[in-house]
Amino acid sequence: MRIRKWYLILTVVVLLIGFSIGFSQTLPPGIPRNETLILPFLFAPLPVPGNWNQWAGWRAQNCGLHQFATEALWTLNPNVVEGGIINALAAEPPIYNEDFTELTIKLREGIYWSDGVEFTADDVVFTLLTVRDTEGLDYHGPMQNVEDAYAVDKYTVVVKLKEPNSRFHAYLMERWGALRPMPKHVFEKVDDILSFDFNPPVSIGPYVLKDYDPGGYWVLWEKREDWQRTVTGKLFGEPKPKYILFINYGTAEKNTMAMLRHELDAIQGTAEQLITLLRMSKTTRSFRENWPYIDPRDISTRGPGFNHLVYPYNNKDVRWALALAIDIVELAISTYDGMVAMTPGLPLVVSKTFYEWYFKPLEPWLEEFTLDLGNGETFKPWDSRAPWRLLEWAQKIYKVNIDPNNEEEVRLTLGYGWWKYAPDVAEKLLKKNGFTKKGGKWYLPNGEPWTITILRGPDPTDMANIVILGIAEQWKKFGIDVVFNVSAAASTLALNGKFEVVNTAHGGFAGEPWGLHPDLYRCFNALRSDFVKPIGEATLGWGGRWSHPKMDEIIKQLEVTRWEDEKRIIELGLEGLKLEIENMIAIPVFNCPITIVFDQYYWTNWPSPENDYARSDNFTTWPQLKYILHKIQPTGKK
Amino acid sequence: MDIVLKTENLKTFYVLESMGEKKVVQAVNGVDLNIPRNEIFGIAGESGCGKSTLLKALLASLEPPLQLIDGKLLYLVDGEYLDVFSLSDDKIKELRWSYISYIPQGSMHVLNPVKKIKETFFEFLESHTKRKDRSEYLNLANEHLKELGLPSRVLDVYPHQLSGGMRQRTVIALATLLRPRVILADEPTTALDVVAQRAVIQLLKRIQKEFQNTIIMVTHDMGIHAQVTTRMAIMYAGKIVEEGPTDELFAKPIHPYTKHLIQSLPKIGDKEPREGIPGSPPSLVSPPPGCAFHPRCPYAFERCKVESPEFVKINQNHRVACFLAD
Amino acid sequence: MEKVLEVQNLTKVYSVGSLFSRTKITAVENVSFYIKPSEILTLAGESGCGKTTTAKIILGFEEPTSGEIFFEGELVSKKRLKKREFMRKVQAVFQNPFESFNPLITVDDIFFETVYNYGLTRDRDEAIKIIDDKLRVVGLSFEDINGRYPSELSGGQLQRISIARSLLINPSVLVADEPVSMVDASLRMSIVNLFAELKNKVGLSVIYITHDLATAYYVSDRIAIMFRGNIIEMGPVEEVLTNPRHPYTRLLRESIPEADPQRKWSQEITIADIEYEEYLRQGCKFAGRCPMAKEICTRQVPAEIMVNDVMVKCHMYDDSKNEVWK
Amino acid sequence: MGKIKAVFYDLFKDYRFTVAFVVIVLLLFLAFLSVFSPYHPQRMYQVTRGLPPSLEHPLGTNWLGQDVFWQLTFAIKNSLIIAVVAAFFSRIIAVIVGIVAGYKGGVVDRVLTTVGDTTMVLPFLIILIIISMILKDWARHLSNLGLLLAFFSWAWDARVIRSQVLSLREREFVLVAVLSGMSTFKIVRKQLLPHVLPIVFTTFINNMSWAIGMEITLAYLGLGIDPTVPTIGTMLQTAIYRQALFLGLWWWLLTPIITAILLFVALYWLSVSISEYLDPRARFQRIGLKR
Amino acid sequence: MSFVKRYLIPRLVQYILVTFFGLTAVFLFPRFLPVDPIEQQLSQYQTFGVYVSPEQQEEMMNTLKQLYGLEGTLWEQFMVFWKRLFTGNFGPSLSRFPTPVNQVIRNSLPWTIGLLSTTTILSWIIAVLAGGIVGYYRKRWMEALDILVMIIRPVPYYVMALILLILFAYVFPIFPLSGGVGIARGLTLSWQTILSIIKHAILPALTLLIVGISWQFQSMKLIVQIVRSEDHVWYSRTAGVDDRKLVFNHVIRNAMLPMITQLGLQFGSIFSGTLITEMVFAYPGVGWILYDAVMKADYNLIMGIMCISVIAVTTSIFLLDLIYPFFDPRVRYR
Repeated sequence: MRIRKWYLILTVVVLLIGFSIGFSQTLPPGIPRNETLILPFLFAPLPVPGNWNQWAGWRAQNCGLHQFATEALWTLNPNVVEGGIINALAAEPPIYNEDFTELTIKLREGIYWSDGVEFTADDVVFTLLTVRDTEGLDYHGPMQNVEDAYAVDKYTVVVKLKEPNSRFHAYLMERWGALRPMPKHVFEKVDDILSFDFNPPVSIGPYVLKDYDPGGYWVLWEKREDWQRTVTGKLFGEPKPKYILFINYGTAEKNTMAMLRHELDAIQGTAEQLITLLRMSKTTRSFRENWPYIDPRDISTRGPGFNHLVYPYNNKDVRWALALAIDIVELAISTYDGMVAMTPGLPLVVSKTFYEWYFKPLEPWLEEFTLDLGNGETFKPWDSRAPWRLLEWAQKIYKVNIDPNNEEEVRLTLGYGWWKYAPDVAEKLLKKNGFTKKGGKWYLPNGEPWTITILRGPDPTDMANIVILGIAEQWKKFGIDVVFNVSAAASTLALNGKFEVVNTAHGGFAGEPWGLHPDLYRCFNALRSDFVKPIGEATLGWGGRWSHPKMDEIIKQLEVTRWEDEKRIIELGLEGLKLEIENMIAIPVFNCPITIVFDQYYWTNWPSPENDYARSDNFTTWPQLKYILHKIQPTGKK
Repeated sequence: MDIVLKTENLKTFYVLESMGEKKVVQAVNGVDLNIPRNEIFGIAGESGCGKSTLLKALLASLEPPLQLIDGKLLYLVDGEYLDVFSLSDDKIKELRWSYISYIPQGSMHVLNPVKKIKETFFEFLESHTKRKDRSEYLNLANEHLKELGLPSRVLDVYPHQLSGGMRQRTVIALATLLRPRVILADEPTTALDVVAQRAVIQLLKRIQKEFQNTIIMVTHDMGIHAQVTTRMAIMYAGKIVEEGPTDELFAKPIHPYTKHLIQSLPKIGDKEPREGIPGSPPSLVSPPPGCAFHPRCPYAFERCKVESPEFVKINQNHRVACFLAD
Repeated sequence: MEKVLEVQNLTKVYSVGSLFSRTKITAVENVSFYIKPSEILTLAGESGCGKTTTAKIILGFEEPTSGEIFFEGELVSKKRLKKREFMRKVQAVFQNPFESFNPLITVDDIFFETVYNYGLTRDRDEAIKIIDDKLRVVGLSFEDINGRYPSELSGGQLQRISIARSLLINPSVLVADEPVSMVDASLRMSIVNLFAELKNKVGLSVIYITHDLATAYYVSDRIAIMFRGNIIEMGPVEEVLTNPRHPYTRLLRESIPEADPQRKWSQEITIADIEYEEYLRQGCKFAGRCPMAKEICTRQVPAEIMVNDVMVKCHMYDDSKNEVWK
Repeated sequence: MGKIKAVFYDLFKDYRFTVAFVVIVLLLFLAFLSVFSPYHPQRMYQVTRGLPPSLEHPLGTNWLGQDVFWQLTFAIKNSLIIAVVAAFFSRIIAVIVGIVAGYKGGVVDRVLTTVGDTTMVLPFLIILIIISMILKDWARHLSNLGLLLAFFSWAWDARVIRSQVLSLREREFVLVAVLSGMSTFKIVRKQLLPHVLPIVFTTFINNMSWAIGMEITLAYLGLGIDPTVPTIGTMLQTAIYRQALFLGLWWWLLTPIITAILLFVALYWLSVSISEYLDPRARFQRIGLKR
Repeated sequence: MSFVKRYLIPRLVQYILVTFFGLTAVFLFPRFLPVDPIEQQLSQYQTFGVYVSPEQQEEMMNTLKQLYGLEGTLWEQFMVFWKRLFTGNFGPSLSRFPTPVNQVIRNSLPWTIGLLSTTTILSWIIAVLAGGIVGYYRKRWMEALDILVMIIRPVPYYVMALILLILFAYVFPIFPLSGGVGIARGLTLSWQTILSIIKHAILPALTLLIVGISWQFQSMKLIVQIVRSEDHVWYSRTAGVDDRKLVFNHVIRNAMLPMITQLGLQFGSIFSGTLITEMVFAYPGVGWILYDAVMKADYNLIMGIMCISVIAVTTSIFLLDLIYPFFDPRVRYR
C-alpha cells in the first residue's frame, strides 16, 4: 500500500518535470526562435481556420495571408520618406484613356506562384471576370462596371469599363483591402468558388503557409525557397526571417507576458501596455527612444462625430461650441500622457506628406478663419501653438528629445495645432442659440437639461474609446452631462443613424485617406448627398449624414481628375477640407497614436525616427509589412 | 442470578445551549439497574421520561450534547465487569454488536435507503470479523436469516421495498448477527400494526430463547410488556420508580403511577369506564421537587412534595420508590 | 333510524409510479357504510388498509375514483352541497397533534379563523367567548391557547385543542383520523372519553379511525374492519370483536397485546413482507395469509354476507347465513 | 421585539454569522459613505493618477485619475443595488411561480414548470448578452440590469419552493386550515408562505452573490451597465484592461477582488448560518442533537 | 410497461416540450438584436472603402437576403428553421459566408466538448468526494480547506486564470501561454500531439476545475451535513462500522443523489462558461465563435450552436433522469 502511494507520487513528479522541460517554449524544435519573427495576430481567432479563400468573404486577413502570400497590382509605400505608390504586380502606374473608360495594366515579368506557375495577364483577366460573374464574392459589386477584360499580351491587361471611372484602379490597389489576382490555374478547376477553401493557399508573396491553428489563434509562414521570383524579392531582396508566426495570446495582459517571455517581437497595444513593457523589459523599445514614444503617423483620426439629423447636433454653432469646450492639451495629457498628435481636420492626418500637401497651404486660412458669435462679435479659433504647450508640459516631466525651435519636428510629432480652449466663446455660441446655463449645468433651449449620449464600442483598450472618455470629461467640466451607449453593435447602429454622437472609430467616419497619396476622393465620397438615408436605414456613406452641395461638386470634380494630377487633387482636397472644418462636421482631435513596442531580443533594426524606413502604424495588420522584412536584422541570440 | 449489565447511579444529561441559555435536560437521573442474564427486561414509561436516553447510555453511545454526568456502566465480559466509560473508543467499538447491540425505534431510516439489505449485512460483518470474501458473508447472512425464520430474499431488496414488520425484523436480524449477549431494543414495535407487532415480538422471544441472551426492551405499551418481558422497570422523569417481575408488577402494582399505567388500558370485553392519568408528564429540565410524580398523584401528601423517595424492597425481586410502600 | 352520512361504493385507485412493477393500487375498493346520529363508528385496520384515504375522501381532500357520499340524504357533490356548507357539518381531527397546527402561527389564530370564516360572529370578544366555551368542553380555556405556539403545548393538550377547534361550528359529524395513536397511553383515555361524552351530550357522530382495537371496543358503537381497501367485516363492536367472523378480524383480535401477562400469545403468525403483493392479489386479499384459504378465495372476490347483525366478506359464509366457523 | 432580539442573540453565537454581519455592515457603511464622496464617480482625471495608498488616498488612485477608495464606495453601492434588485424580483417570481405551481397543480403546474425548465436549459450567458444588446438603453441602468438578471435566476428556486409546497399541501395543518374555512389565497399567505420564507431568505442571499458574480462577468465582456459607472465588476475590468497589474498599481486591482471575496464570503456565511438556524435539522446538527 | 408509462412518458413529454420552447427561444431571441447581418456586411464594404452606388446597394441587400435565407415573414423563417433543424443542416454562416454553419461547429465543438466535459465531470467527481470527506470528518485542517474554498469561490474566473497564468506561465514558465495545441505540430494523431493538447489544456482546465470544484464542493458539503445526521449513518456508526466505509457507502453515496441533478444543469453552463476560457486562454472552441456570431447577428450560426446547446442540455438532463433510478432505488420501486 505504502509503496504504491510513493510510486504514484513519483510518477506525478516525473510527469511534471517532463512536461516542464519538454514544452516550455512556444515554438517546437525545428523552428528555431532566432529565425522566426513572432507578431501579434490582432484579429484572432480566424473565423474559419483552414479557409484561405480571401476572395469569398473578409477572412484570414492580418494573419499573414494578405501580407505574405498575396500581392496587389499596386500598393502604398510604407517608407514615408520615399512616399508614393509601389508598383507591385503591375510594372507601371495605371494607364487610363481620355474618358476613363479603358484601363491598361502593364504587369511585372518573372513573378511566379509558389507552385511554380508563372503569373501572367491571364490571372488578372480571370480574376476580374470571375469576380464580376460570381455573386457573393468580394468586389462583385464594384466589378459590375467591367465591360470586358482581356490580355493583350502575356503581361498586358486591358479593362473596358461600362461607365467612366478615374479611380477604378483603386479597387486593385492595396491599402488594407484590394482585389488581388487569383491563381487562374487553381481557381479555373473549382466549381464553386464561393465555398472553395483554397487550402493550402498558393502564394505569390515571399512566404508560404507552413501550419495554422485549428482554433484559429496562430498561423505560421515559411519563407519561399524561390523568394527571388516574387515582387519583394525583386524590389528589396531577401526577407530576413525564415519563419513568421502570427499569434494571439488572448487578452492584453497575456500579450504583455508573452513579450516579456520574448515570445512576441512587436506589439501595438494601449498606452499602459507601452509603458509597462518599456519599464519591465530591457530589450524593448518603442518607435521613439523617449517621450512621446509613439509613431504618430497613422492615417486615421479619432474624435466624436455627430448625427446631423439629430437636434441640436445639426446646428453648426453647437458643434463648434463643443469643440471649443475641449482643452486639447489637457485631453492629450489625461488620456495618453500627451503621446498623441493633434489635428484639426478629419482626413488631415499627421505625416510628412500631408504636412507638405495639405497643412502648409491650409495654415494661412486657418489663421484667418473666423467664427461669428452673434452681436457682431467674432472669434479666431485657430491655436497653432497647442503642440508647443504640450511639449512644455512634457519637458517638465519626461526626458524629451524634441527641438522646440524645429517647427516641422514639433508639428510632425505632436500635431499641427488645434482649436483654442475657449469655454467663454463656446458659451456665447450656445447662448446665441437659446441654450441656457444654470448652476453650472447646460440646458437645452426648451428648458430640459442637456445630456449627450455617446455611442461607442465595448473594448476599453480601444484608443477611440479612451479618447472619447477623455472628451466626455471635458464636456462634463463644461457643464454638459454625458452618458454612454456602449454597444458591440456600435458600427451598425451608427450606419443606421441611431445615435447622437459617435466615436469616429465606430462608424463615425468612413473613409480614411490613402496616406501616401494626396487623393481624398475616398474620404469625401462618403459624404455624398445621395448616401444620406433617414434614421433607421443603413447608409453606405457616413453615418453622420452630413451633406453639402459644395461637397457634391468637389466629389464630381475629383472623379474626373486624373490620379496623377496631384496638383488638382490637392486643390480640390483643400476645398473639401475647408468645407469640413467650417462646418465642424465632426471633431477630430488626434491621429490614432501608434503605441508600438518592439522587442529587440531576437530581431533588431526596427524603424525609428533616425532609421525611418517605414511607418509603424498598424504594423502587423497592413500588407506593406512584407516590404520591410528585408530591413530587420537577427541578433543571433539563441 | 448472573448480572450481565449494571449501572450505578447513572446520570446522563443533555446539555443544550439554546436561545442564549444553557439548558440541562435531566434525561437519566441516577439510575441503578442490575440486568440479569437470560431474560427479557422491560422498561416502561411515558414519552419523554428518559427511557430511550437510558438505552443510549446503556449502549455507551454518548454523543454531544448527551453527556455523562455521573455514575458507572458495567458490562460482564468474559466473567469480568468492565467499566465501559473508561474504555477506549476502539474497545467500545469492538464490544458493540459482539457483546451488546441495538434495535432502533424506526427501521425506516436506519437502513441506507440506496443500498440493498445485504450490503448492510456485509458492512456489519466486515467491520467485526476478519476479512472474508463476499460469498462467505452472503452465506453467513443467509444462514442467520434462516435461523431466525426469515426469508433470505430480503437480502436482495432495498429497505423501502419491505413492509414495516419485515423491515423491523430484518433490523433485528442485523442486531443479532454477531450473537451479542445483550440486545437493547428501543420501542421496536411502535410504528407497527398489531399483526406486524406480534410477529416482531415473536421473533424477539424466539431469539432470546435460542441464544439465551438478555434483551432490554423499552416500550410505552404495557401490553407488549405483559406479553414478552419477564421482568420490568417503570421509569418516570428520568428515574426508575418501580422494578420487579412482570407478573408481579401487573398483579400487584405498588407505585400509583404503575397502577395508573396498568389500569388505564382498555380491554376488549370490558367496557368499564376508565380514566387517564390527569396532567402531563413533567419537564425534564425542571422536574418537580420531591417525588416527581406528586403533581399528578392522587395519593400525594406533603412529604412527597419535598422529599424524593428511596427504594423500598417489597421482596427479593421487587422494589419501589414510593412513600406509600413504607 | 336516519343516516347522517352515508358512503356508497367508494373506490379510489392510485397510480403508483413503480418502475419495474405492474399496475395501479386500489386503496379503497367499493366501500359502503353509513353513520347514524349520535353514534361512534370505528374504521379499523392496519396501516395501508385504506382507512385514512376513506377519511380524506369524505372530507373532500381527495377525489374518489367512483362512488358517492350522502349527507343527510343529499348527494355531496359540487352542485348539490357546497363544500363549505358540508365542512360546517363535517369536521375532522387528525393523527398528529403537533402537525395539526402550523408551528409558525399561534394556536389561537386558527380558532379565530374558524369562527370568522363560518360567520359565527365578527366580534372578537364574542369570538373569544365561543372559543372559550368549546375549550372548556375539552377541559381547557382560552387562556391556555392565547398567544401560544404549538411547540409550547404538550401532545395531549394539542389533541384536545384540535378537537375543540373542530367543535367550534357545532358539526354533526366528526372524522377522527387516528386521534390517539400519537398520544401517550396515559393520556389516551381522556381523549377517547371525550368522544363518548360528546356523543352523549351533544349527539355528535364520530367516525373514529384507528388501529387500536382496544380503544375502539371501549368507545364505539359499531366497527368496520378494513383490509387492503375493503371492509371485510362490519357490525356492532361487541359482536365483531368478541366473536370475530372473518379470519383477518380474528388475527387482529388475536394480535392485540393484552396487558395481562397471564394471557400470552400462543400461535405463530406470518406477515406480508412486501406490501404491494396483497394489494395486487386477485380474489380475497387475505387469501395469501389465511389459514382457511380455499381455492375459490384466490379467484373470486367474496360477496358481502350478513351473518346476524354483522356484515362479513368471506367465502366461508357463502353457503349458509349461519355461523359455521368456530 | 424580544423575539427578534433573541433570534439575533442566538445567531450571533455563530462566529460565521458574527463575522458576516460585521463585514456586511462595514460594506454597507462604505456604500453609505459614497454620499459624502468628494469626487464624482464617473469623472476622470480628478486626482493625480497612479498614487499608492496614502493618508489622503487610503486606497491610492488609479490610472484614470480617480480615488480608488471613493470609487469603491460607489462600486459597493451599485453592485449591491444590482444584487438586491435581482434577488428581490427573482424571489418574487420564484415564490409566485413555486407556490402557484405547487398548490394548484395540474395544467398550471405543467405550464409553469415547463417555462421554468426552459429558462434553465438556455445557454444563459449568451442569452443575457443578446438581451443586454437588445435592451441596450434600458439595461444600462443599475436596477434594470438587476431585473434582467432576476429574470434568469428564479427557475431553480421556484422548483425548490414548488416541491416544498407540494409536501406542505399534504401537511395536516393545511388540511385543518381548509376545514376552518380559509380561502385558498389566505391559506397560501398565512399557512404556506411562512414555511417558504426561510428558503426565500437564504436563496435571496445566494442569489445576491450570483448576481454580483454575473455583473462581474458581464463587465469583463464590456456588457451590462455603462463601464464608467463604478461597480465591483467595472472596477475590476478597468483595472485589468488598463494593465494595473503590470503597471504595479496593485491597490487598484486588489481592491475590487478583495471586496468581492469579502462580500461573497460574508453572504455565504450569512446564508449558511441563517439556513442552519432556520432549518431545525441543521440546527440540531449545530448543537449536535440527534433527531 | 409501467416504467414506460409512469416514468418515461412524462419525462419524455417534458423533455420534448422544454426542448421545443428552448429552441423557439433560440430562434426568436437573435432576431431582436439591434444588429443586422446584412448591414454588417455593408459596414465591411465600408471598411474596404468600396464604392457602391445607391441602386447597387439596394440590389446587393436583396441578393444577400436571398443568400442568407432571410426572406419571408418571421413565421416562414421559423418553418425554415425547423426544416433545417430536422435535416441537421443549419445553412451557411452569415458572417463567414458561405462556410456552412455545420463546418464551423465541426471545427470548434470538439475542443469545447473535450475541455469542458472533462473538467465538468472531473470537478463533479472531485467535489463530491472531497465535499463528502470534508463534510463528514470535519477535522481542523479540513475546516481550513473549507475556508480556502470559500475564498477561492468568489474569485472571478478570469482573475483566477490570470493568477495561474502569471504563476505557471510567467514566473515559472512551465505551461504555454495560450492556444489549444502546439505550433507546427499539425493535427496528426500522434503521441506528441496528444501530449501537446494535454499540455495546452492544463491551465484552462485547472482554472475551470478550481472554480467548478469550489462551487460544487460547497453545495456537496451542505448536503453531506444533512446526510451525515441521518439515522442510518448514526446506526451504522453505532454498529461499529468504520468511518471510511461510512463516508463512501453512506455519506457520499447518498449525498451524491441531489448532485446528479446538478450535474445535468452543469452541462448547461458549458456553452456559456467556455466563452471566457476561450477569451483568456485563446483556446479554440465554440464559445468565442458564438459570441462573435452574436455580435455580428449571424443568425444561422447562433441558432446552430444554441440549438446544439439546448438539445445537449435537455438530453443530458433527460438521460440523467433516466439513469437516476439506477442510483436511487427509491425512485425505481415507488
